[in-house]
Amino acid sequence: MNPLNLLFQFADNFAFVVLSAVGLAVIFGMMGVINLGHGEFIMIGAYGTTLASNAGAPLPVAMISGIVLAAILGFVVERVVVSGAAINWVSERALGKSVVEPLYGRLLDSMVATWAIGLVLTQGMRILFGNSIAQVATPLGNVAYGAFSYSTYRILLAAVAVLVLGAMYVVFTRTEFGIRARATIQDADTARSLGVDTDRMYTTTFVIGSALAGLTGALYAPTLTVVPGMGSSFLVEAFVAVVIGGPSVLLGTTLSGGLLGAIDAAFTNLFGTFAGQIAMLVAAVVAIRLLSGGLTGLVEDVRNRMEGE
Amino acid sequence: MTTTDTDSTAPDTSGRKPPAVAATGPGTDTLLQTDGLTKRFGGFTAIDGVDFAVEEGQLRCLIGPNGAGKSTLLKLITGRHEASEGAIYYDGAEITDLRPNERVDQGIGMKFQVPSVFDDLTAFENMRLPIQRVVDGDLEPAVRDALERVDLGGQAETLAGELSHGEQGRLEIGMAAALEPDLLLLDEPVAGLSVEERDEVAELVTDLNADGIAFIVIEHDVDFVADIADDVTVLHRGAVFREGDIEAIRDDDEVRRIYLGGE
Amino acid sequence: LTGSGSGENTVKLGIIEDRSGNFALNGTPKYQASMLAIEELNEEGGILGNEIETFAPDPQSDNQRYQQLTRQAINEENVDALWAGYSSATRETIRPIIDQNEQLYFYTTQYEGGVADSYTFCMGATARQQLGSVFPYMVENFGSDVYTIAADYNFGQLSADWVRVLADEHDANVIGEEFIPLSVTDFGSTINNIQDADPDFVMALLVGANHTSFWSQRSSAGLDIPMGTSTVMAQGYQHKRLDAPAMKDVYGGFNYMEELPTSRNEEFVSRFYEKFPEASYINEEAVNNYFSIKMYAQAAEAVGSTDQADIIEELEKGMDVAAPEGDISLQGPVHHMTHNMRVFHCDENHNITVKDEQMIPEQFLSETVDVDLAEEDETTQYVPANFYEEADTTK
Amino acid sequence: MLLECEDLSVAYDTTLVLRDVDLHVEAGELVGVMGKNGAGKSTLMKTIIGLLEPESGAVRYRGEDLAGTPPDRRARAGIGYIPQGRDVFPDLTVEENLLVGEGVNDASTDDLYDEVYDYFPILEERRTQKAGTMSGGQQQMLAIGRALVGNPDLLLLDEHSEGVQPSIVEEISENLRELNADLGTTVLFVEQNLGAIQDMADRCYAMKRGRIVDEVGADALTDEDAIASYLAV
Amino acid sequence: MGLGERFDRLVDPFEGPNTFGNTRTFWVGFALVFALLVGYPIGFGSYAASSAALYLLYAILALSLSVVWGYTGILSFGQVVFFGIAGYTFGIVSLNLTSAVTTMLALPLAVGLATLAAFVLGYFMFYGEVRDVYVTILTLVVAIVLNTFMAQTAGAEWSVGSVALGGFNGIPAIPNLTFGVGGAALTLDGSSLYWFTLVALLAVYLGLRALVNGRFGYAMVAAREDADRTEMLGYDVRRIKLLVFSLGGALAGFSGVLYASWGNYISPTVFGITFASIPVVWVTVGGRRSLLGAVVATVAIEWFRQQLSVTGSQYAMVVVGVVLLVAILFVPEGIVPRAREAVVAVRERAQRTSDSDTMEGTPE
Ligand SMILES: Nc1ncnc2c1ncn2[C@@H]1O[C@H](COP(=O)(O)OP(=O)(O)OP(=O)(O)O)[C@@H](O)[C@H]1O
Ligand SMILES: Nc1ncnc2c1ncn2[C@@H]1O[C@H](COP(=O)(O)OP(=O)(O)OP(=O)(O)O)[C@@H](O)[C@H]1O
Ligand SMILES: CC(C)C[C@H](N)C(=O)O
Ligand SMILES: [Mg+2]
Ligand SMILES: [Mg+2]
Repeated sequence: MNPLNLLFQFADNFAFVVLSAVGLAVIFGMMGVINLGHGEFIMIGAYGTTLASNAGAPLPVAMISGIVLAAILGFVVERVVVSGAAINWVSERALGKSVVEPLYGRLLDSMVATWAIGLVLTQGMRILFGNSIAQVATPLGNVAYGAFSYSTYRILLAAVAVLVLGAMYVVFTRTEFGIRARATIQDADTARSLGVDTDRMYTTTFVIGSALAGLTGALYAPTLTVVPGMGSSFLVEAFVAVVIGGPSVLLGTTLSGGLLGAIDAAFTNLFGTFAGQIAMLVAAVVAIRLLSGGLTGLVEDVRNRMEGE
Repeated sequence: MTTTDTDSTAPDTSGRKPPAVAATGPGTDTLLQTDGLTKRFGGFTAIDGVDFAVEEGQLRCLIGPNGAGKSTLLKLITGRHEASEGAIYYDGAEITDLRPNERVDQGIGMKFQVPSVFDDLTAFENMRLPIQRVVDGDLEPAVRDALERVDLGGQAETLAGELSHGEQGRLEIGMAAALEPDLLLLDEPVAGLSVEERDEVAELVTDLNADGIAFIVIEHDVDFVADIADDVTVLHRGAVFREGDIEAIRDDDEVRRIYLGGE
Repeated sequence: LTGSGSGENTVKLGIIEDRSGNFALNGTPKYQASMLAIEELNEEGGILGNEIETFAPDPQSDNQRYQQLTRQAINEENVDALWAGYSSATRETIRPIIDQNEQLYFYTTQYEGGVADSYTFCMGATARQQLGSVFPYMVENFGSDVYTIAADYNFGQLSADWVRVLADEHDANVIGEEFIPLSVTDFGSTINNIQDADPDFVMALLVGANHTSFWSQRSSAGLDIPMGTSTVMAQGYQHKRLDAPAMKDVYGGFNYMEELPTSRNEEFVSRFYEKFPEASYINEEAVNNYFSIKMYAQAAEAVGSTDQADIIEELEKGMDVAAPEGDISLQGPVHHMTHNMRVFHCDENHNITVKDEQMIPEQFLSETVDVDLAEEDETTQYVPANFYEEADTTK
Repeated sequence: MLLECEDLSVAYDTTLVLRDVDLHVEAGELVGVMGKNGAGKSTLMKTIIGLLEPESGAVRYRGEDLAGTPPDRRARAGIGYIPQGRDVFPDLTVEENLLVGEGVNDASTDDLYDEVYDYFPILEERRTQKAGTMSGGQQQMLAIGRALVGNPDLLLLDEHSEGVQPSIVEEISENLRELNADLGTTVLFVEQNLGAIQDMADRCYAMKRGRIVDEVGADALTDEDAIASYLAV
Repeated sequence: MGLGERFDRLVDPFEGPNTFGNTRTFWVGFALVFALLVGYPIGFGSYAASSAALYLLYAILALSLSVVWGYTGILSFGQVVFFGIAGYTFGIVSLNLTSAVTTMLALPLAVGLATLAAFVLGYFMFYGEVRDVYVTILTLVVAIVLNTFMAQTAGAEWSVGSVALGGFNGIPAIPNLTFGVGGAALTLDGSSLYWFTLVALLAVYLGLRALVNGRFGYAMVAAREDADRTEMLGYDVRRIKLLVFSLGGALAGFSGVLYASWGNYISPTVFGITFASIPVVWVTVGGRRSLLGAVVATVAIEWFRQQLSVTGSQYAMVVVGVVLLVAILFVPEGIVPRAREAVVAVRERAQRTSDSDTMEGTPE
């Protein structure tokens, strides 16, 4: 086993897990909504990017289009479905009362609703653009080292993953916006009576999460197959990472990206891809069982214990 | 491997010896005893080597400043928290490692600090839960009886979540009492109640105590404490600070300083 | 009793192909080509003078749905013959129902081979046929060290078995072999492993949308070893979807690609796009549907009825068909086709050229196992492991 | 007049809980509302902050009708609210909880962290502890501190002494009086604790079954029996 | 004792606040519908019966989730795990030993193994204090592991006895469920499988009604509402959850056996994420705290999806998605609870008018 290969694969896996999960992590961690349509949001980002690029936009611009598209979709989904605000706006005018309850705090209903959205998005894209679209080539070529060569672009993705995590960490734990957003999901009424515009918090957070999904799609559009069903290939990693990450989602996502990435890289190298996949899933099961507070809980325990000495 | 069991009358205490103060045989009447009980959260010690005892049928109040560790102590006794160190004995046997429900089976009941009835179930259904554990035959009359005892006969079909604060508190006490415990732990049973309701709870507690149920009651309402109890333990910074009867405690300058206030 | 089929004066064909879900990409051309064949037959007066009706639901790439639709096709719609399913898993899902009802069934996807079933006619080329055309070509042109990467499921594993069998027959060495679960989209380690092993060529037996990512990834990582395949381009038209040069120097062993430069095919292609101007590609499976529907019509005309048992008997005698790929023939006793197999090469601009061409019959059932469905009824699937040492993975 | 409720009626579903409530608070006043459980005190507070919409009647703040103004706008206009039952944000730290409170009163540029930490030193000591793991009384202090940091013009307190140790209840009363004197903060509070009412209120409303049944002036507040009758009957 | 009273006694164990339909009218309607369902194959033929048999056996799977999730609060994405394990076991056992007796044997064996699997997984989770969404994801991951694992078992080395696991392509030609031996054997197929499934569903439904309205059922509901609180009433919540989860495993397993024998086939798709989500959809749409809701929604949704797929329209999936969205948004408590509310409202209105009628009509 070549250590450089191992490092590259680790970085590659880490980026994939983290980027798959980060949008989901924001929406779940901040708002308690599990977006089962997360994969489809990623798909939208990838479609936006690919279509824009096919229309002649330079890749970076195309990527921004993908992100914006996903963000807009997020905005619509939040306003219409998750918060029901748009529907209620109409019904209040037509019937004089609101007819739908927001899905916030209704974890399972939100799962089914977003699952349905995913279904509609997948088939909707198929109807609009057919079973596949012309794909963008991976930019940036490769770097060679001895007998081995690596895609420069994929190495870059690992760096982007780290950057995104850093940025999100700052936004959600170090800024007033982030703290208000977290307060909103924990107790919306109290937050509102302390001057927090909870509606805007919800929408903004959801849009950020969606834009992140879009970013993931944009970034992977040149290296994965862009088809309507592509979202599902992100879902499992995303879920597992978010859940074993534990309550502090961004730190958790980083840690689980690291853990799962390392396990996948090691087992894949030693025993093959199948072993890598299974090892990753088994590690997830074990982590869930052993760490009631997820990986972040573990970190906190250790920190507490050290302080206790 | 051979073990020399020096105290053959003591039930199994998983190798740990009951403390000398815990008289356990028949003829003595210590119901609950903690021995060097300690609870740490990270670097913070919330309960610090507490030795604390309750006699059978005793009504003991636990007071002390906010954050003294009162609720934590109760949670250790019920098993909601795991002790960091020390042991808890109940009725002569060690219960330190038992699960909460096993402790309930041994006869310890609890009312939490925040009312926690089952909001989406009716008062009747709430009460049915403890009753069905102790009554074999027809449940209906037993449940109605138990509701009557806490003056909720008329609210049987009301969702518990729609009961007033005070009613929820009574229901919760009633549910704990329905399990026929020997020891009932109440965490701030009258917080937020009006004077009238406070008196109702006081009466309920004294009645149950008269039936032989021992109590540990946490309360900041010192008048209420004075109404129901003679024995008071003051907890401060996780340790027992004073123990004695209510009048003595009220007059204690140190207690006034750290807790009661008022000149 | 034999599958009753529809009433006296109608012919009804069941066409159950995916137009949504996972396999929509592959299933849609199959559906379209079937409709083209039926339209053409109807224009020529139908079968036995009757207009052909269809039962053509969308199974949505869902095997449970296939089971129900198959039952409906047989029991409710009384179809006279059935075309259904892209994946082998789908075929296996519905085969019990087919056999129970003694329903005439055409499976048209290229597949791992080995199905010996009295009611099933496998119209696609088998793995042995596909690999049998491209593998010897690769050995001859690039060298004898081969590295196999294959999808980690039935088709991939059996194809890898066949690669070993063929390597043995052609004095080549399999110096590395890697199986990749269908859910994997990341090929970083695989690419490194190939570079580490440094083979003369790679046999890439990857399947499905996720695995398609391999091609962009290998090209961006700069892995430029020639690749043989039996699974890409002719099914999922990757050379059309991916940006060049992702498919550079990929050699595929197929009976058909849309680019086949024969006049018969060019004419067929233009007819197809005339009917479906929006269509994406005509894949291998699509032409298999097309010619087998024509072949069914031929058999019905020959028998003079749509009685399924009679038609099966007729087909088991063998039959020649003029297919878009060329003139090919049905090997009656084994219910498989002798195909006109070619090696297609994709260059760096994603242009397709034909490098080699030969007729390859189904050999595994007919020669190795020695099946004769005209003589003896069977409903099984044979695997090479029981017949070839090289394919026996238990050792 | 800072706050005025006029003919306020409020219902949950269809049952009226507040009926024709009239109440007013002048700037700089300390006004109590008392009444037994279920009288509608919390409902009144929620209606003032805007968590409930009245069926009829109006809430006026600085003379402006608040109908249709959502709670967050009311808070930013200077109303600080401490809900009953110490609704702290359990998974935010103490410090983060306080930070959310800064959203109260846009007009004020100072944050009262110093004052809050001064009144409740435990909050400074436990700045990084998750609020949900604080003791009951500590959470109550946090809830009060959180409404204070933004320097509200009008403070709504719903049974803020619940679960707080007696000496601190006294201190809170003193602190609020001090605050009222120094910064002119107006306070409307709900209490059942006799001592707290006497310590804090300039005057007091008595509520019964959703109606204001009496207004007790400064002199009458010293009459324990009179007050107790509102709390007990 | 009057007839009515005797009837009330009979249905008493099945009634209580944890289910709807505690009135005589309900039971009469219920019996009527059941009778119609019994007659269904006679009216519509064996294809219709076999299609319906699938919906009914799915309904048992839905009930298994309803009791685990709706009543005990454990959202399991893993019901398909037990469904699949039992299906596979049934296939393997019955194919290895193909006489009628052994098919009979394969049923309890398969259900037993599924129950055991649920027990082991449940023990691992509940005694390891795994909670809430973690249970959901853990069960989902187990399903995905099985899916990935089973997909690669195509090789000859993956055989149990004479039966190859068949990898991604699955195990074909699984025999029908058969009771009895030799000539006296009753093979369940078409209509007979339908009737068997219908009766089984009835038994499961009534059994669960009795369960949830009994003492244990109250404890389940309490554990769902608040686990800590329930422990403080002396209940061992871990044990309650484990027992319910195992029961859920058994029912899902039973459904899996019926499924394998219905299609004579089982494959790893049953462990796939798509199939795993579907029971959650059934139960959510039907009303997760309603057993009847689970059954009705399952049959309705599956029937509807099938009809849509027959049309071959490319909008089918879009329609399914939109219908689900509408259901979640506008009928969040589920269609059956909502329908019941409507019935109650209508009846009350009728009552009110008839009350006034009687008052006017019979002046006393
Ligand atoms: N999970 C925890 N993590 C960290 N600290 C904790 C935790 N639980 C309790 N504490 C701390 O332990 C101390 C004791 O808390 P406890 O709830 O027992 O106090 P109390 O005596 O009941 O106070 P009160 O009268 O205010 O209810 C407090 O300082 C509290 O902040
Ligand atoms: N969410 C609700 N839904 C229905 N009824 C409610 C709700 N909240 C309160 N009520 C009812 O409204 C009435 C007034 O309640 P409110 O909470 O305002 O009383 P309160 O005076 O604050 O009592 P307490 O001293 O117990 O806090 C009570 O009868 C109560 O049962
Ligand atoms: C090559 C494959 C896409 C098709 C093959 N019949 C299968 O196993 O699914
Ligand atoms: Mg406490
Ligand atoms: Mg109140």
